[in-house]
Amino acid sequence: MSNDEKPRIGVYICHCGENIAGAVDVKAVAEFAKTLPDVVVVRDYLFMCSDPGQELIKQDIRDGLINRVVVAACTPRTHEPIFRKACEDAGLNKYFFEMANIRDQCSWAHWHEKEKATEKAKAIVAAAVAKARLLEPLEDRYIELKKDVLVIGGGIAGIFASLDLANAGFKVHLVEKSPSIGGNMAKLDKTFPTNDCSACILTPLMVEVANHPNINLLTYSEVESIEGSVGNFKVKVRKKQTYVDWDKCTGCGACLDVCPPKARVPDEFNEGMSLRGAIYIPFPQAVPKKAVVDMDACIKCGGRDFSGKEPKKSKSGKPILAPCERVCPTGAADRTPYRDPNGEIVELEVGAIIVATGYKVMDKRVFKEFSPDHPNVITAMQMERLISATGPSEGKLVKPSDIPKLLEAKKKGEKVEIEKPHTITFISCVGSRDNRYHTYCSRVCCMYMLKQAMILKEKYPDLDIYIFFIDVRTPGKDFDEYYMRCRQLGIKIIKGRAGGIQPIPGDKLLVKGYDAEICKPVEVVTDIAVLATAIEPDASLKELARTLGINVGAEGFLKERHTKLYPVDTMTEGIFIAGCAQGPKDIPDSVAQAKAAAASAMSLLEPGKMTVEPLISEVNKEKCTGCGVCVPLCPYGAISLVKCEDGKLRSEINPALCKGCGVCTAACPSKAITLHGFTYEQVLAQIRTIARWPEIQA
Amino acid sequence: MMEEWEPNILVIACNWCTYQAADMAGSLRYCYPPSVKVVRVPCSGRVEPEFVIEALLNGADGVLIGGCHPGDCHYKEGNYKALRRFEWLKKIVEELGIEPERVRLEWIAGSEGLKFAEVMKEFDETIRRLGPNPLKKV
Amino acid sequence: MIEPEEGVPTVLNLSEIAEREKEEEEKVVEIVREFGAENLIYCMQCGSCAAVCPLARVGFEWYNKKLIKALLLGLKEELLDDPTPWACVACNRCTEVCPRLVSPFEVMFAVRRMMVEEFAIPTLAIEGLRALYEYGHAVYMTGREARKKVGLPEKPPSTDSDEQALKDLKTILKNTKLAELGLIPMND
Amino acid sequence: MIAETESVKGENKLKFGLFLGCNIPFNRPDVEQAMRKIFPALGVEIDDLKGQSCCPTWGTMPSIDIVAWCAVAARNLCLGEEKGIDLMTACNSCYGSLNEARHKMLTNPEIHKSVNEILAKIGKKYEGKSKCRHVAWVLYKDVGLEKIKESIKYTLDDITIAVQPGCHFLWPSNVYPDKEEDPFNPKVLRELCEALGAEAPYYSKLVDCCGMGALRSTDPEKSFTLVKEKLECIKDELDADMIVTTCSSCLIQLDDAQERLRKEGKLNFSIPVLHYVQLLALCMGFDPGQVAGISVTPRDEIINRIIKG
Ligand SMILES: Cc1cc2nc3c(=O)[nH]c(=O)nc-3n(C[C@H](O)[C@H](O)[C@H](O)COP(=O)(O)OP(=O)(O)OC[C@H]3O[C@@H](n4cnc5c(N)ncnc54)[C@H](O)[C@@H]3O)c2cc1C
Ligand SMILES: Cc1cc2nc3c(=O)[nH]c(=O)nc-3n(C[C@H](O)[C@H](O)[C@H](O)COP(=O)(O)OP(=O)(O)OC[C@H]3O[C@@H](n4cnc5c(N)ncnc54)[C@H](O)[C@@H]3O)c2cc1C
Ligand code: SF4
Ligand code: SF4
Ligand code: SF4
Ligand code: SF4
Ligand code: SF4
Ligand code: SF4
Ligand code: SF4
Ligand code: SF4
Repeated sequence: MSNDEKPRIGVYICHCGENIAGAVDVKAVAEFAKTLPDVVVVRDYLFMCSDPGQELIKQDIRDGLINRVVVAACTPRTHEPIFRKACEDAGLNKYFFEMANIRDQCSWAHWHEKEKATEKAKAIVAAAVAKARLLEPLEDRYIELKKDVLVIGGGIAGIFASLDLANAGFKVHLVEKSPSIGGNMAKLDKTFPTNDCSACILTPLMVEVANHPNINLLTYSEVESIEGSVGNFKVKVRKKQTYVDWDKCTGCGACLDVCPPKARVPDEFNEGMSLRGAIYIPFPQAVPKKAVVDMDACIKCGGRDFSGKEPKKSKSGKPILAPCERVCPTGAADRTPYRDPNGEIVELEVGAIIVATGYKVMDKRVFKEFSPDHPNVITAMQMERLISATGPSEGKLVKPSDIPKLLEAKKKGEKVEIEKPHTITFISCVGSRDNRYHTYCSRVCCMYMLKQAMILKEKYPDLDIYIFFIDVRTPGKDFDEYYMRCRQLGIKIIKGRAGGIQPIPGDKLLVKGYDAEICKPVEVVTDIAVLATAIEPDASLKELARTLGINVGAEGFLKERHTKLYPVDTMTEGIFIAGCAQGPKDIPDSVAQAKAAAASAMSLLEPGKMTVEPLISEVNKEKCTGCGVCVPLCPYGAISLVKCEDGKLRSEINPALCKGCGVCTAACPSKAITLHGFTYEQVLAQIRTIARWPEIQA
Repeated sequence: MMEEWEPNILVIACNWCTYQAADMAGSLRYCYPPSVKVVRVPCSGRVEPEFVIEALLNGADGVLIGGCHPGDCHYKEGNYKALRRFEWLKKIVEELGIEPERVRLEWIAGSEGLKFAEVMKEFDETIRRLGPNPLKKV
Repeated sequence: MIEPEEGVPTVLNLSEIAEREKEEEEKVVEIVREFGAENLIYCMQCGSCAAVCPLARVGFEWYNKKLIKALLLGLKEELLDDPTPWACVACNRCTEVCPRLVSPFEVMFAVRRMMVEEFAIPTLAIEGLRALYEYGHAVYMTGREARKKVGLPEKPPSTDSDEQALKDLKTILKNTKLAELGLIPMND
Repeated sequence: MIAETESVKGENKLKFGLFLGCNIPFNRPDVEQAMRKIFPALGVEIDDLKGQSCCPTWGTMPSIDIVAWCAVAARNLCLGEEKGIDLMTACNSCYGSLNEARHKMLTNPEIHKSVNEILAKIGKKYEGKSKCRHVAWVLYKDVGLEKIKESIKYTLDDITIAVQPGCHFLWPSNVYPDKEEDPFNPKVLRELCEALGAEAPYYSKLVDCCGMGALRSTDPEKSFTLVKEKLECIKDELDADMIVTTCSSCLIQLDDAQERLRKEGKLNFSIPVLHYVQLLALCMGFDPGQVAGISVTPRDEIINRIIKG
């Protein structure tokens, strides 16, 4: 079946059940198709992509009736590969196939204008046929794939993706921006729906990551740039300056408490409810357990600033040491050697990338109606820290306004009487389902409010607990059972979102709510109010997405290729996503996605090579004048001018680098470049057909 | 004749965004005028000015090029190229004696099905207001 | 439906209400949207507005959240005699807290405007309109003595003491919906 | 979003059109008199805005039709715009109605157009430049606390004030030309009172509604339950010497309702109520009879305390 053979086109029109046939008169389109030049076979069928549907095409090819195929059906974005495969199976070059999108872009969009939809479907088919007449056979290309994988983000999602890949024998580089892996889960007390202790299930996994021979753990690091594409990404990772010699640091913790008060800043791990020093280890179970210096907070005691100078005491001549270095038993905190504030750059070559950078919880400060500046109005994440045994009050339930008192007393070794809170009130959907902030539902807060309420109520049965919900969302395995248990415990669940919180005398808060079931405004006098603030993408996610060349959706989370069919893929081949970076979700879902992403990466890389569509550009040396216009235009640097045998410079495209964008093709003044699959003639044939449509139709 | 005139609008859509948006508009059943017909290209940067001119010369009443939002191009920067070419294209169109409103460049992301439908509705109205392509009468 | 003398029945037969809407060929929702409650369809009945509304607090029946739901269900005649919308103090607390940007205040006022079309308007409001037309002041007290007592001229520098300005104001009012409705005599 | 037009001010000097509304000139003319006294003394020129009318208040045109509401408001705003000045009011209702109307016109070109079609019939056009400022904001931002401190004769030592900014000073925050940083914990009026030497602490019902306006005309009983809650909170939490508001409606409600509640035996205390401009006028030494001469709940005692020091 050579190229010179006259085209004999088969047109196959799909009903897609009622999806197409409900708006488009399929028979009329078929009749019309028969009149088109070079069309020799026209058939319509209920479901073209079904086995019998594909068989129709295959049979016609095998019978030698046709040598070009046009399927008028849904979108090539999902179904082109299926039909190409069918052509190939029947022995036809699979690039002799063209698809006419008469469902997504016709019947569905013009459902109520049946006549016009039918006319438009004809136009679309005519354009596809016009292109099909000019199709050329192409050969697939193969590229070699690197087998290493980069995982960005060391939360539960990143951890699981790394472990699955590493266990399957793939080398993993896990890049985490903070000093320790663990992510948000490390901050949680217990976890729904089983209430097992977060640290107990997370810590062993963190240790496994640290010890795994196939995992190269790069914490306190960030991705700086990416080049290349699927199978061959070149990644630059910046290891930020820790200002502590990690080879020496044993994580003994001796340095943690010696920073002077001026260098103490709110502790991120405790969500600002306690202070940490400038030199710190994020949390006791950190992996790796190493100290870093937060240079924004450090006051450089004794002028010790890593400048390489060694100040000495004027009298004794002894070196002046900062408190941190003085107590450090290993010399890890030594401030004498110069340290580059830019850290160092590590270069990696990987075949695939998994992005699992998670989320952050929304700040409470913008919610003015809820008195956010009051210390006893806290976010749910702060509540996690408040009830956690590793939290600022060591798991003892106190009003957040009493924490400074408690910490002060602990430092002095004194006992203090602190009044127990009697009432705790939760408020749902703060910043979620809210057109002012995020319109989406954060998906986990209903459950974690129930969780925190349950934990508190079980531990302190005297507590009065109220939860204001718009509606309780518990769609998951064992979730609604969990909700019912809360009701049985006597936690008061109010259907209605609270409208405001006001401080009232006696260091209490008045929550103004509404009970939609009894149709009355209600008020609760409470000691602590907990705001279930939205889960939102980290501010830096957009930038990272841009670096990686993947998309973010309108809400700011990473966008999957297809919600249902490719939920962990992105539009960029070889880059996968998992966990809350893709959208709010709980731990079970984050883990499931992580494992799916790992499996997808494995199935991509395992064969070691992959086919790529030959839809790339090629220079016709005869036509090229060597003007050089195309060279700087290529975003992938695929074009260069080379000296030909006749001594003239002419353009050449490196097929391994070309991605087929067509920018060069469009720009070449001599029309010397052909973009296979979208040639000048092919696209123009389509355009002309559509432009002339009213005539053709008449 | 005049009252029967229906605009004929060509959309040259980038495969990674506007083409996807058109699919999404359909799958979410956002209706837009059937006068709109889409031709797929890999990138708005693939669009040669000639494509648009040819479309107009052959009678299309309006041509819209759809690309990814600046910064979101699947091929990094094809849409910037499209934008630059478009400025130039507008001038030629005017020289041809065609109202410049008949050609448009829009950034429509893959997730913006609704935007696709709305832009198409609006473009259709614009073209209806302008009437048939003046070159067609000749 | 169990029909009470007036107001909203104790049991709502939603099918009958829907049927009525169809017969009347205009949806209540569309009517109030026309009157300025553009965003009411975005309401998710969360109750934030009711949690802060003074009307709900003192026991009016059809405060913001409930009124919105009633409109979405298609209630109209049943609501015409209810005083709640006319008690709305326009404080806009509801607008400030509504997560769906509904602006319940606009709904309350749109319902007032709908009621006005049906002449379900409180006497006090009519009096206010009449005073506005006649003097340019809705709250027109015979406060002349008080003014003199505190050392001010008898009349403020308003339409009250400026015939041309009053005429202008009347011209404006005559060119508005107020004149179309014929709620107050305006033929001077 | 509101297309914020630059405030139009007179040449070098502060100048505003004094927008009176209805309550103030006919019900509480002492508030008007207070403004006429304090502003010139503080270096703020006031223009009478001859021919002004009702803002229009909520029960009138806003309840009939949006364009009609905006048209009446726009005529008033035009009076300032024609002179190149902003309006200034001591009544929250006027502040709310005028600014909401302006916001509607600026954000909805159709409304703006219809309004100007009506205005054309009297030879006017509203461009959207002039807006209505609140006296509290003018005093706070344009005059400034320092200037206020300098110009007073008497200070309010040992006096505790319960402030009542009023609803239309705060919400909906997006329509107002000046905005409290936190409209649920407003500071402006408190700071204005503190500038006079008084204490003006937070109390839990500080931002609650006084129940005036439509609520009171529709159902006085219900209206009084609301104001009673507020008054009792003020008594219990602050034991305030007086209540100070920047709204003429709140002034009337808090002042009148007390007397009614006392008569019905529902209230056994009495707290004098003043508009802030009245209090400032008193502190500046103006004649109490003129600037604070009208009230139902007795004020003499507190006025004497201020003047005697
Ligand atoms: C208050 C609260 C309680 C919850 N309780 C429960 C519960 O009981 N049960 C449950 O199932 N779920 C619960 N969740 C949800 C749970 O926290 C998440 O499902 C889970 O943590 C998501 O994990 P992740 O790995 O996707 O993201 P994360 O935990 O956010 O991890 C992301 C990691 O990526 C890192 N990172 C971010 N950006 C970069 C970058 N540019 N480069 C490198 N690294 C980066 C971060 O530092 C972090 O370590 C709760 C959530 C909240 C807010
Ligand atoms: C009314 C309805 C509407 C829905 N709409 C949507 C929607 O709009 N969007 C959405 O995302 N989801 C929707 N879903 C959910 C969706 O149907 C499921 O998520 C999805 O079908 C699950 O796929 P599955 O492969 O797990 O199970 P199934 O589809 O149930 O497939 C299981 C297969 O296993 C076979 N099988 C069972 N037992 C055995 C056995 N012992 N040996 C061999 N084979 C066996 C069965 O015959 C069957 O073919 C809807 C569900 C319902 C009920
Ligand atoms: S080929 Fe596409 S249109 Fe046809 S049945 Fe399959 S999904 Fe539907
Ligand atoms: S004292 Fe030294 S070894 Fe111990 S944690 Fe600090 S830096 Fe590391
Ligand atoms: S020099 Fe050391 S002890 Fe001093 S603030 Fe910095 S980290 Fe802390
Ligand atoms: S999960 Fe619950 S609380 Fe969270 S946004 Fe959704 S509905 Fe609101
Ligand atoms: S633009 Fe065309 S002619 Fe010029 S060098 Fe490139 S391929 Fe050759
Ligand atoms: S088609 Fe695009 S990627 Fe390929 S060589 Fe041309 S400009 Fe470069
Ligand atoms: S606050 Fe808004 S969304 Fe919630 S019930 Fe009221 S109007 Fe509806
Ligand atoms: S504006 Fe009206 S409906 Fe809204 S809170 Fe105030 S009184 Fe209630």
